[in-house]
Amino acid sequence: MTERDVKTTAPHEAAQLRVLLFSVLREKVGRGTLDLALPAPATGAALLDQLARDYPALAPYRPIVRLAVNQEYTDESVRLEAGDEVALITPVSGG
Amino acid sequence: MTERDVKTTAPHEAAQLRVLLFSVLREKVGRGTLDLALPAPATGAALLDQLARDYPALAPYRPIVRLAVNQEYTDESVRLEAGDEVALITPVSGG
Amino acid sequence: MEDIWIELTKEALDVGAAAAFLATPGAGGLSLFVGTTRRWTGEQETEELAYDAYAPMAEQEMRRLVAQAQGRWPVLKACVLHRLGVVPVAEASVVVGVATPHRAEAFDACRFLIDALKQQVPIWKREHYADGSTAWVQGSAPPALQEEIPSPEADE
Amino acid sequence: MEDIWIELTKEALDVGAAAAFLATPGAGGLSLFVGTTRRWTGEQETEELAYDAYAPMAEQEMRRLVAQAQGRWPVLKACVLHRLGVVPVAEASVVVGVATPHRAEAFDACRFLIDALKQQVPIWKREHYADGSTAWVQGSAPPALQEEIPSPEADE
Repeated sequence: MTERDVKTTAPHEAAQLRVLLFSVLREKVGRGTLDLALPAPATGAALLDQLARDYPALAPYRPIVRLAVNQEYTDESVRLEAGDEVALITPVSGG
Repeated sequence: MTERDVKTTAPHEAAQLRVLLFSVLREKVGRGTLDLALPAPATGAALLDQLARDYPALAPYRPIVRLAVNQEYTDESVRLEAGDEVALITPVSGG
Repeated sequence: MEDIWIELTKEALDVGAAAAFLATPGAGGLSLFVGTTRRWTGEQETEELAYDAYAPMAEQEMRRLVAQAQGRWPVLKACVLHRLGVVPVAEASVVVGVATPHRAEAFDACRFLIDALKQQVPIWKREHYADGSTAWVQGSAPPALQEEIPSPEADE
Repeated sequence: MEDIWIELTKEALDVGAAAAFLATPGAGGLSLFVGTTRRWTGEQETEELAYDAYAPMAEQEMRRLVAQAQGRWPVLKACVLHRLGVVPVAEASVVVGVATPHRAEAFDACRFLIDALKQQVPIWKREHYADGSTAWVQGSAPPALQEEIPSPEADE
Protein backbone atom coordinates (compact mmCIF):
# COMPACT_ATOMS: atom_id res chain seq x y z
CA MET A 1 0.00 0.00 0.00
CA THR A 2 2.83 2.38 0.85
CA GLU A 3 4.33 2.04 -2.61
CA ARG A 4 1.01 2.70 -4.27
CA ASP A 5 0.37 5.78 -2.15
CA VAL A 6 3.68 7.21 -3.23
CA LYS A 7 3.28 6.81 -6.98
CA THR A 8 -0.27 8.20 -7.18
CA THR A 9 -1.08 9.39 -10.70
CA ALA A 10 -1.59 13.13 -11.06
CA PRO A 11 -5.29 14.12 -11.14
CA HIS A 12 -5.74 14.60 -14.89
CA GLU A 13 -3.13 12.18 -16.18
CA ALA A 14 -4.27 9.04 -18.03
CA ALA A 15 -3.13 5.76 -16.44
CA GLN A 16 -1.49 3.35 -18.88
CA LEU A 17 -2.62 -0.17 -17.95
CA ARG A 18 -2.16 -3.74 -19.14
CA VAL A 19 -5.20 -5.98 -18.75
CA LEU A 20 -4.91 -9.78 -18.84
CA LEU A 21 -7.69 -12.05 -20.08
CA PHE A 22 -8.06 -15.79 -19.55
CA SER A 23 -10.27 -18.70 -20.56
CA VAL A 24 -13.64 -17.62 -21.94
CA LEU A 25 -12.79 -13.90 -22.00
CA ARG A 26 -9.59 -14.45 -23.97
CA GLU A 27 -11.54 -16.61 -26.38
CA LYS A 28 -14.34 -14.03 -26.82
CA VAL A 29 -11.95 -11.13 -27.38
CA GLY A 30 -9.42 -13.16 -29.31
CA ARG A 31 -6.49 -11.80 -27.31
CA GLY A 32 -4.92 -12.48 -23.93
CA THR A 33 -3.63 -8.95 -23.34
CA LEU A 34 -5.19 -5.51 -23.79
CA ASP A 35 -3.31 -2.25 -23.30
CA LEU A 36 -5.38 0.81 -22.58
CA ALA A 37 -5.10 4.33 -21.23
CA LEU A 38 -7.71 5.16 -18.62
CA PRO A 39 -8.52 8.82 -17.87
CA ALA A 40 -8.32 9.93 -14.26
CA PRO A 41 -9.74 9.02 -11.83
CA ALA A 42 -8.74 5.52 -12.92
CA THR A 43 -10.74 3.08 -10.81
CA GLY A 44 -11.49 -0.60 -11.31
CA ALA A 45 -15.13 0.24 -12.06
CA ALA A 46 -14.10 2.80 -14.70
CA LEU A 47 -11.83 0.22 -16.30
CA LEU A 48 -14.60 -2.40 -16.47
CA ASP A 49 -17.03 0.17 -17.92
CA GLN A 50 -14.58 1.22 -20.62
CA LEU A 51 -13.71 -2.39 -21.52
CA ALA A 52 -17.41 -3.25 -21.82
CA ARG A 53 -17.80 -0.33 -24.25
CA ASP A 54 -14.68 -1.09 -26.28
CA TYR A 55 -15.23 -4.88 -26.37
CA PRO A 56 -18.96 -5.69 -26.45
CA ALA A 57 -18.09 -9.40 -26.07
CA LEU A 58 -16.93 -8.63 -22.54
CA ALA A 59 -20.09 -6.75 -21.50
CA PRO A 60 -22.15 -9.84 -20.51
CA TYR A 61 -19.39 -10.92 -18.12
CA ARG A 62 -19.05 -7.63 -16.28
CA PRO A 63 -21.38 -8.63 -13.38
CA ILE A 64 -19.38 -11.78 -12.60
CA VAL A 65 -15.86 -10.54 -13.18
CA ARG A 66 -13.56 -10.20 -10.19
CA LEU A 67 -10.67 -7.79 -10.63
CA ALA A 68 -7.15 -8.82 -9.72
CA VAL A 69 -4.63 -6.00 -9.45
CA ASN A 70 -0.98 -6.98 -9.23
CA GLN A 71 -2.11 -10.57 -8.64
CA GLU A 72 -4.42 -9.84 -5.76
CA TYR A 73 -8.24 -9.85 -5.82
CA THR A 74 -9.58 -6.36 -5.25
CA ASP A 75 -12.79 -4.43 -5.01
CA GLU A 76 -13.86 -2.40 -8.07
CA SER A 77 -13.40 0.79 -6.09
CA VAL A 78 -9.63 0.24 -6.26
CA ARG A 79 -7.62 3.18 -7.57
CA LEU A 80 -5.50 2.03 -10.50
CA GLU A 81 -2.00 3.32 -11.09
CA ALA A 82 0.12 3.41 -14.23
CA GLY A 83 1.92 0.11 -14.63
CA ASP A 84 -0.57 -1.93 -12.59
CA GLU A 85 -1.13 -5.46 -13.87
CA VAL A 86 -4.89 -5.88 -14.04
CA ALA A 87 -6.59 -9.23 -14.71
CA LEU A 88 -10.27 -10.01 -15.30
CA ILE A 89 -11.15 -13.18 -13.40
CA THR A 90 -14.39 -14.98 -14.23
CA PRO A 91 -15.58 -17.58 -11.69
CA VAL A 92 -12.78 -20.13 -11.62
CA SER A 93 -13.15 -23.85 -12.34
CA GLY A 94 -9.84 -25.46 -11.49
CA GLY A 95 -9.45 -28.67 -9.52
CA MET B 1 -26.12 -70.84 10.47
CA THR B 2 -27.58 -73.94 8.85
CA GLU B 3 -24.31 -75.79 9.09
CA ARG B 4 -24.00 -74.95 12.77
CA ASP B 5 -27.54 -76.14 13.54
CA VAL B 6 -26.76 -79.49 12.00
CA LYS B 7 -23.54 -80.25 13.87
CA THR B 8 -24.83 -79.25 17.33
CA THR B 9 -22.86 -80.98 20.05
CA ALA B 10 -24.78 -83.53 22.11
CA PRO B 11 -25.85 -82.16 25.57
CA HIS B 12 -23.15 -83.74 27.72
CA GLU B 13 -20.35 -83.95 25.22
CA ALA B 14 -17.27 -81.72 25.63
CA ALA B 15 -16.57 -79.37 22.71
CA GLN B 16 -13.02 -79.48 21.41
CA LEU B 17 -11.98 -75.93 20.52
CA ARG B 18 -8.97 -74.07 19.20
CA VAL B 19 -8.49 -70.57 20.62
CA LEU B 20 -6.27 -68.01 18.90
CA LEU B 21 -4.37 -65.30 20.79
CA PHE B 22 -2.79 -62.16 19.38
CA SER B 23 -0.65 -59.23 20.45
CA VAL B 24 -0.61 -58.68 24.21
CA LEU B 25 -2.50 -61.89 25.02
CA ARG B 26 -0.12 -64.03 23.01
CA GLU B 27 2.75 -62.35 24.77
CA LYS B 28 1.28 -62.82 28.25
CA VAL B 29 0.46 -66.49 27.69
CA GLY B 30 3.54 -67.21 25.62
CA ARG B 31 1.56 -69.04 22.94
CA GLY B 32 -0.59 -68.07 19.96
CA THR B 33 -2.86 -71.13 20.06
CA LEU B 34 -4.65 -72.92 22.90
CA ASP B 35 -6.57 -76.16 22.48
CA LEU B 36 -9.15 -76.91 25.10
CA ALA B 37 -12.16 -79.11 25.73
CA LEU B 38 -15.12 -77.20 27.09
CA PRO B 39 -17.92 -79.11 28.92
CA ALA B 40 -21.44 -78.58 27.70
CA PRO B 41 -23.13 -76.16 27.49
CA ALA B 42 -20.16 -74.65 25.68
CA THR B 43 -20.80 -70.92 25.47
CA GLY B 44 -18.48 -68.01 24.84
CA ALA B 45 -18.85 -66.88 28.44
CA ALA B 46 -17.96 -70.37 29.72
CA LEU B 47 -14.90 -70.41 27.50
CA LEU B 48 -13.70 -67.03 28.78
CA ASP B 49 -14.28 -68.11 32.41
CA GLN B 50 -12.32 -71.31 31.95
CA LEU B 51 -9.44 -69.55 30.17
CA ALA B 52 -9.25 -66.96 32.96
CA ARG B 53 -8.93 -69.85 35.47
CA ASP B 54 -6.39 -71.84 33.43
CA TYR B 55 -4.32 -68.80 32.41
CA PRO B 56 -4.34 -66.17 35.16
CA ALA B 57 -2.45 -63.81 32.84
CA LEU B 58 -5.61 -63.61 30.73
CA ALA B 59 -7.96 -62.78 33.61
CA PRO B 60 -7.35 -58.99 33.66
CA TYR B 61 -8.29 -58.80 29.97
CA ARG B 62 -11.59 -60.65 30.27
CA PRO B 63 -13.72 -57.46 30.57
CA ILE B 64 -12.33 -55.98 27.35
CA VAL B 65 -12.04 -59.09 25.20
CA ARG B 66 -14.33 -59.44 22.21
CA LEU B 67 -14.90 -62.97 20.97
CA ALA B 68 -14.58 -63.82 17.32
CA VAL B 69 -16.02 -67.17 16.28
CA ASN B 70 -15.13 -68.42 12.82
CA GLN B 71 -13.75 -64.95 12.07
CA GLU B 72 -16.86 -63.02 13.05
CA TYR B 73 -17.35 -60.92 16.19
CA THR B 74 -19.97 -62.47 18.44
CA ASP B 75 -21.69 -61.99 21.76
CA GLU B 76 -20.46 -64.08 24.70
CA SER B 77 -23.79 -65.88 24.80
CA VAL B 78 -22.81 -67.64 21.56
CA ARG B 79 -23.08 -71.42 21.63
CA LEU B 80 -19.72 -72.92 20.63
CA GLU B 81 -19.48 -76.06 18.54
CA ALA B 82 -16.66 -78.58 18.17
CA GLY B 83 -14.22 -77.34 15.53
CA ASP B 84 -15.12 -73.67 15.89
CA GLU B 85 -12.20 -71.29 15.46
CA VAL B 86 -12.36 -68.95 18.44
CA ALA B 87 -10.19 -65.85 18.79
CA LEU B 88 -9.81 -63.45 21.70
CA ILE B 89 -9.71 -59.90 20.38
CA THR B 90 -8.49 -57.11 22.67
CA PRO B 91 -9.28 -53.54 21.55
CA VAL B 92 -7.52 -53.21 18.21
CA SER B 93 -4.92 -50.59 17.34
CA GLY B 94 -4.24 -50.93 13.64
CA GLY B 95 -4.02 -48.04 11.23
CA MET C 1 -14.45 -57.63 -7.03
CA GLU C 2 -11.64 -56.24 -9.19
CA ASP C 3 -12.79 -52.83 -7.95
CA ILE C 4 -11.60 -53.55 -4.42
CA TRP C 5 -8.01 -54.03 -3.41
CA ILE C 6 -7.48 -55.43 0.08
CA GLU C 7 -3.98 -56.37 1.16
CA LEU C 8 -1.92 -57.17 4.22
CA THR C 9 1.77 -57.11 3.44
CA LYS C 10 5.19 -56.94 5.05
CA GLU C 11 6.44 -54.77 2.17
CA ALA C 12 6.44 -50.98 2.04
CA LEU C 13 3.09 -49.59 0.87
CA ASP C 14 2.96 -47.84 -2.51
CA VAL C 15 0.65 -44.81 -2.46
CA GLY C 16 1.20 -44.18 -6.17
CA ALA C 17 0.05 -47.70 -6.99
CA ALA C 18 -3.04 -47.16 -4.81
CA ALA C 19 -3.90 -43.94 -6.67
CA ALA C 20 -3.34 -45.66 -10.04
CA PHE C 21 -5.63 -48.51 -8.95
CA LEU C 22 -8.38 -46.09 -7.90
CA ALA C 23 -8.37 -43.97 -11.08
CA THR C 24 -11.42 -44.75 -13.18
CA PRO C 25 -13.44 -42.84 -15.79
CA GLY C 26 -16.46 -42.56 -13.49
CA ALA C 27 -14.52 -40.84 -10.73
CA GLY C 28 -14.23 -37.13 -10.18
CA GLY C 29 -12.27 -37.47 -7.00
CA LEU C 30 -10.06 -39.83 -5.05
CA SER C 31 -9.55 -39.44 -1.34
CA LEU C 32 -6.58 -41.22 0.16
CA PHE C 33 -5.53 -41.48 3.76
CA VAL C 34 -2.02 -42.64 4.63
CA GLY C 35 -1.27 -43.48 8.24
CA THR C 36 2.39 -42.93 9.06
CA THR C 37 4.48 -43.73 12.11
CA ARG C 38 4.84 -40.59 14.24
CA ARG C 39 8.06 -40.09 16.15
CA TRP C 40 6.65 -38.26 19.16
CA THR C 41 3.62 -38.98 21.29
CA GLY C 42 3.80 -36.51 24.13
CA GLU C 43 7.19 -37.03 25.73
CA GLN C 44 7.72 -40.48 24.28
CA GLU C 45 9.94 -41.04 21.28
CA THR C 46 9.00 -43.90 18.95
CA GLU C 47 11.63 -45.57 16.83
CA GLU C 48 9.39 -47.97 14.99
CA LEU C 49 6.08 -49.78 15.21
CA ALA C 50 5.46 -53.48 14.74
CA TYR C 51 2.04 -54.70 13.63
CA ASP C 52 0.43 -58.04 14.43
CA ALA C 53 -2.81 -59.19 12.81
CA TYR C 54 -5.39 -61.94 12.81
CA ALA C 55 -4.80 -61.90 9.09
CA PRO C 56 -7.67 -63.86 7.50
CA MET C 57 -10.25 -62.15 9.71
CA ALA C 58 -8.62 -58.75 9.19
CA GLU C 59 -8.99 -59.08 5.43
CA GLN C 60 -12.57 -60.22 5.83
CA GLU C 61 -13.41 -57.27 8.09
CA MET C 62 -11.79 -54.88 5.62
CA ARG C 63 -13.99 -56.27 2.85
CA ARG C 64 -17.05 -55.93 5.06
CA LEU C 65 -16.23 -52.29 5.85
CA VAL C 66 -15.76 -51.52 2.15
CA ALA C 67 -19.15 -53.14 1.47
CA GLN C 68 -20.65 -50.91 4.16
CA ALA C 69 -19.08 -47.84 2.58
CA GLN C 70 -20.46 -48.91 -0.80
CA GLY C 71 -23.92 -49.07 0.75
CA ARG C 72 -23.64 -45.51 1.98
CA TRP C 73 -21.73 -43.71 -0.75
CA PRO C 74 -21.27 -44.23 -4.51
CA VAL C 75 -17.88 -45.86 -4.07
CA LEU C 76 -16.54 -46.89 -7.49
CA LYS C 77 -13.23 -48.27 -6.32
CA ALA C 78 -11.64 -48.73 -2.93
CA CYS C 79 -8.39 -49.97 -1.48
CA VAL C 80 -7.42 -50.87 2.07
CA LEU C 81 -3.75 -51.79 2.41
CA HIS C 82 -2.08 -52.47 5.74
CA ARG C 83 1.55 -53.16 6.40
CA LEU C 84 2.47 -55.81 8.99
CA GLY C 85 5.69 -56.32 10.88
CA VAL C 86 8.08 -53.44 11.46
CA VAL C 87 7.20 -49.95 10.18
CA PRO C 88 9.91 -47.32 10.82
CA VAL C 89 9.14 -43.68 11.66
CA ALA C 90 7.63 -41.66 8.77
CA GLU C 91 6.76 -44.79 6.78
CA ALA C 92 3.19 -45.79 5.93
CA SER C 93 1.40 -48.42 7.98
CA VAL C 94 -1.96 -48.08 6.23
CA VAL C 95 -3.32 -46.70 2.96
CA VAL C 96 -7.06 -46.31 2.57
CA GLY C 97 -8.48 -44.85 -0.63
CA VAL C 98 -11.78 -44.44 -2.44
CA ALA C 99 -12.91 -43.17 -5.81
CA THR C 100 -16.33 -41.55 -6.13
CA PRO C 101 -18.02 -39.32 -8.70
CA HIS C 102 -17.75 -36.20 -6.50
CA ARG C 103 -15.29 -35.05 -3.89
CA ALA C 104 -17.46 -34.63 -0.79
CA GLU C 105 -18.47 -38.29 -0.80
CA ALA C 106 -14.84 -39.34 -1.42
CA PHE C 107 -13.72 -37.60 1.78
CA ASP C 108 -16.66 -38.99 3.76
CA ALA C 109 -16.20 -42.58 2.60
CA CYS C 110 -12.43 -42.50 3.13
CA ARG C 111 -12.87 -41.05 6.60
CA PHE C 112 -15.43 -43.72 7.43
CA LEU C 113 -13.09 -46.50 6.29
CA ILE C 114 -10.07 -45.41 8.31
CA ASP C 115 -12.17 -44.69 11.41
CA ALA C 116 -13.92 -48.07 11.14
CA LEU C 117 -10.63 -49.87 10.45
CA LYS C 118 -9.14 -48.47 13.63
CA GLN C 119 -12.14 -49.69 15.61
CA GLN C 120 -12.94 -53.00 13.95
CA VAL C 121 -10.09 -54.67 12.10
CA PRO C 122 -8.07 -57.17 14.21
CA ILE C 123 -4.64 -55.58 13.88
CA TRP C 124 -2.51 -54.40 16.79
CA LYS C 125 0.53 -52.19 16.99
CA ARG C 126 3.45 -52.42 19.31
CA GLU C 127 5.47 -49.29 20.00
CA HIS C 128 9.22 -49.65 20.08
CA TYR C 129 10.49 -46.64 21.99
CA ALA C 130 13.86 -44.97 21.68
CA ASP C 131 14.68 -45.94 25.28
CA GLY C 132 14.49 -49.64 24.31
CA SER C 133 11.14 -50.38 25.93
CA THR C 134 8.14 -51.69 23.99
CA ALA C 135 4.41 -51.63 24.59
CA TRP C 136 1.36 -53.04 22.86
CA VAL C 137 -1.09 -50.26 22.07
CA GLN C 138 -4.63 -50.99 23.11
CA GLY C 139 -7.60 -49.38 21.38
CA SER C 140 -10.16 -47.49 23.40
CA ALA C 141 -12.98 -50.04 23.16
CA PRO C 142 -13.56 -53.59 21.92
CA PRO C 143 -14.70 -53.95 18.31
CA ALA C 144 -18.45 -53.57 17.87
CA LEU C 145 -20.65 -56.54 17.13
CA GLN C 146 -21.71 -56.36 13.53
CA GLU C 147 -25.29 -55.49 14.48
CA GLU C 148 -24.10 -52.51 16.52
CA ILE C 149 -22.43 -50.79 13.60
CA PRO C 150 -24.79 -48.13 12.24
CA SER C 151 -26.28 -49.63 9.12
CA PRO C 152 -26.48 -47.73 5.83
CA GLU C 153 -30.26 -47.52 6.17
CA ALA C 154 -30.16 -46.10 9.70
CA ASP C 155 -28.09 -43.24 8.37
CA GLU C 156 -30.49 -42.02 5.73
CA MET D 1 9.35 -23.14 2.76
CA GLU D 2 10.73 -26.60 1.94
CA ASP D 3 7.63 -27.94 3.70
CA ILE D 4 5.32 -26.66 0.96
CA TRP D 5 5.27 -27.93 -2.59
CA ILE D 6 3.28 -25.78 -5.03
CA GLU D 7 3.43 -26.62 -8.71
CA LEU D 8 1.68 -25.96 -12.00
CA THR D 9 2.82 -28.38 -14.66
CA LYS D 10 1.90 -29.77 -18.05
CA GLU D 11 3.21 -33.19 -17.02
CA ALA D 12 1.20 -36.02 -15.44
CA LEU D 13 0.91 -35.62 -11.66
CA ASP D 14 2.69 -38.18 -9.48
CA VAL D 15 0.64 -39.06 -6.39
CA GLY D 16 3.38 -41.32 -5.06
CA ALA D 17 5.86 -38.43 -5.18
CA ALA D 18 3.33 -36.25 -3.34
CA ALA D 19 2.93 -38.85 -0.58
CA ALA D 20 6.72 -39.24 -0.32
CA PHE D 21 7.10 -35.47 -0.04
CA LEU D 22 4.49 -35.28 2.74
CA ALA D 23 5.91 -38.10 4.88
CA THR D 24 7.64 -36.67 7.93
CA PRO D 25 8.42 -37.99 11.44
CA GLY D 26 5.95 -35.60 13.06
CA ALA D 27 3.01 -36.82 11.02
CA GLY D 28 0.52 -39.46 12.05
CA GLY D 29 -1.60 -39.04 8.98
CA LEU D 30 -1.56 -37.77 5.41
CA SER D 31 -4.75 -36.86 3.63
CA LEU D 32 -4.56 -36.63 -0.15
CA PHE D 33 -7.21 -35.57 -2.61
CA VAL D 34 -6.76 -36.33 -6.29
CA GLY D 35 -9.15 -34.70 -8.74
CA THR D 36 -9.61 -36.81 -11.86
CA THR D 37 -11.36 -36.17 -15.15
CA ARG D 38 -14.79 -37.81 -15.06
CA ARG D 39 -16.18 -39.20 -18.30
CA TRP D 40 -19.85 -38.57 -17.66
CA THR D 41 -21.63 -35.49 -16.34
CA GLY D 42 -25.30 -36.25 -16.66
CA GLU D 43 -25.84 -37.10 -20.33
CA GLN D 44 -22.64 -35.49 -21.54
CA GLU D 45 -19.56 -37.51 -22.31
CA THR D 46 -16.23 -35.83 -21.74
CA GLU D 47 -13.17 -36.93 -23.67
CA GLU D 48 -10.65 -34.67 -22.03
CA LEU D 49 -10.30 -31.42 -20.14
CA ALA D 50 -7.94 -28.58 -20.90
CA TYR D 51 -6.84 -26.22 -18.14
CA ASP D 52 -5.85 -22.58 -18.48
CA ALA D 53 -4.35 -20.56 -15.63
CA TYR D 54 -3.18 -17.12 -14.61
CA ALA D 55 -0.08 -18.97 -13.54
CA PRO D 56 1.89 -16.58 -11.31
CA MET D 57 -1.22 -15.50 -9.44
CA ALA D 58 -2.47 -19.11 -9.20
CA GLU D 59 0.74 -20.15 -7.47
CA GLN D 60 0.54 -17.16 -5.16
CA GLU D 61 -3.08 -17.95 -4.23
CA MET D 62 -2.17 -21.59 -3.58
CA ARG D 63 0.56 -20.44 -1.18
CA ARG D 64 -1.87 -18.11 0.52
CA LEU D 65 -4.43 -20.90 0.99
CA VAL D 66 -1.77 -23.20 2.45
CA ALA D 67 -0.79 -20.42 4.86
CA GLN D 68 -4.45 -20.12 5.85
CA ALA D 69 -4.63 -23.87 6.45
CA GLN D 70 -1.47 -23.68 8.55
CA GLY D 71 -3.13 -21.02 10.67
CA ARG D 72 -6.09 -23.26 11.35
CA TRP D 73 -4.59 -26.74 11.64
CA PRO D 74 -1.17 -28.11 12.64
CA VAL D 75 -0.12 -28.64 9.01
CA LEU D 76 3.44 -29.98 8.94
CA LYS D 77 3.72 -30.35 5.18
CA ALA D 78 1.42 -29.55 2.29
CA CYS D 79 1.39 -29.87 -1.46
CA VAL D 80 -0.87 -28.35 -4.10
CA LEU D 81 -0.10 -29.59 -7.60
CA HIS D 82 -2.22 -28.69 -10.61
CA ARG D 83 -1.85 -29.94 -14.13
CA LEU D 84 -2.35 -27.49 -17.02
CA GLY D 85 -3.16 -28.16 -20.64
CA VAL D 86 -4.90 -31.36 -21.69
CA VAL D 87 -5.93 -33.94 -19.06
CA PRO D 88 -7.53 -37.11 -20.47
CA VAL D 89 -10.35 -38.99 -18.74
CA ALA D 90 -9.32 -40.78 -15.50
CA GLU D 91 -6.08 -38.81 -15.22
CA ALA D 92 -5.34 -36.43 -12.34
CA SER D 93 -5.80 -32.69 -12.78
CA VAL D 94 -5.03 -31.78 -9.17
CA VAL D 95 -3.32 -33.32 -6.16
CA VAL D 96 -3.77 -31.68 -2.77
CA GLY D 97 -2.16 -33.23 0.28
CA VAL D 98 -1.38 -32.41 3.89
CA ALA D 99 0.49 -34.06 6.74
CA THR D 100 -0.64 -33.46 10.32
CA PRO D 101 0.00 -35.17 13.66
CA HIS D 102 -3.50 -36.71 13.76
CA ARG D 103 -5.93 -37.88 11.14
CA ALA D 104 -9.02 -35.74 11.78
CA GLU D 105 -7.11 -32.52 11.15
CA ALA D 106 -5.50 -34.02 8.03
CA PHE D 107 -8.93 -34.64 6.48
CA ASP D 108 -10.20 -31.20 7.51
CA ALA D 109 -7.18 -29.30 6.19
CA CYS D 110 -7.12 -31.25 2.91
CA ARG D 111 -10.82 -30.68 2.39
CA PHE D 112 -10.39 -26.96 3.09
CA LEU D 113 -7.57 -26.70 0.54
CA ILE D 114 -9.40 -28.37 -2.33
CA ASP D 115 -12.65 -26.49 -1.61
CA ALA D 116 -10.78 -23.16 -1.41
CA LEU D 117 -8.75 -23.95 -4.53
CA LYS D 118 -11.90 -24.53 -6.52
CA GLN D 119 -13.28 -21.18 -5.38
CA GLN D 120 -10.19 -18.96 -5.34
CA VAL D 121 -7.34 -20.09 -7.58
CA PRO D 122 -7.38 -18.53 -11.09
CA ILE D 123 -7.50 -21.76 -13.13
CA TRP D 124 -10.23 -22.64 -15.60
CA LYS D 125 -11.19 -25.87 -17.30
CA ARG D 126 -12.53 -26.41 -20.75
CA GLU D 127 -14.56 -29.53 -21.42
CA HIS D 128 -13.89 -31.33 -24.68
CA TYR D 129 -16.96 -33.45 -25.31
CA ALA D 130 -17.14 -36.68 -27.26
CA ASP D 131 -19.43 -34.98 -29.80
CA GLY D 132 -16.61 -32.58 -30.73
CA SER D 133 -17.98 -29.53 -28.96
CA THR D 134 -16.11 -27.68 -26.24
CA ALA D 135 -17.16 -25.40 -23.41
CA TRP D 136 -15.40 -23.38 -20.74
CA VAL D 137 -16.66 -24.34 -17.33
CA GLN D 138 -17.61 -21.41 -15.14
CA GLY D 139 -17.53 -21.62 -11.36
CA SER D 140 -20.60 -20.76 -9.34
CA ALA D 141 -19.38 -17.42 -7.95
CA PRO D 142 -16.47 -15.01 -8.38
CA PRO D 143 -13.48 -15.56 -6.09
CA ALA D 144 -13.87 -13.92 -2.70
CA LEU D 145 -11.90 -10.83 -1.77
CA GLN D 146 -9.21 -11.80 0.67
CA GLU D 147 -10.97 -9.98 3.50
CA GLU D 148 -14.12 -12.04 2.88
CA ILE D 149 -12.45 -15.39 3.43
CA PRO D 150 -13.10 -16.48 7.02
CA SER D 151 -9.85 -15.85 8.84
CA PRO D 152 -8.29 -18.41 11.17
CA GLU D 153 -9.09 -16.16 14.15
CA ALA D 154 -12.76 -15.81 13.23
CA ASP D 155 -13.04 -19.57 13.31
CA GLU D 156 -11.85 -20.14 16.83
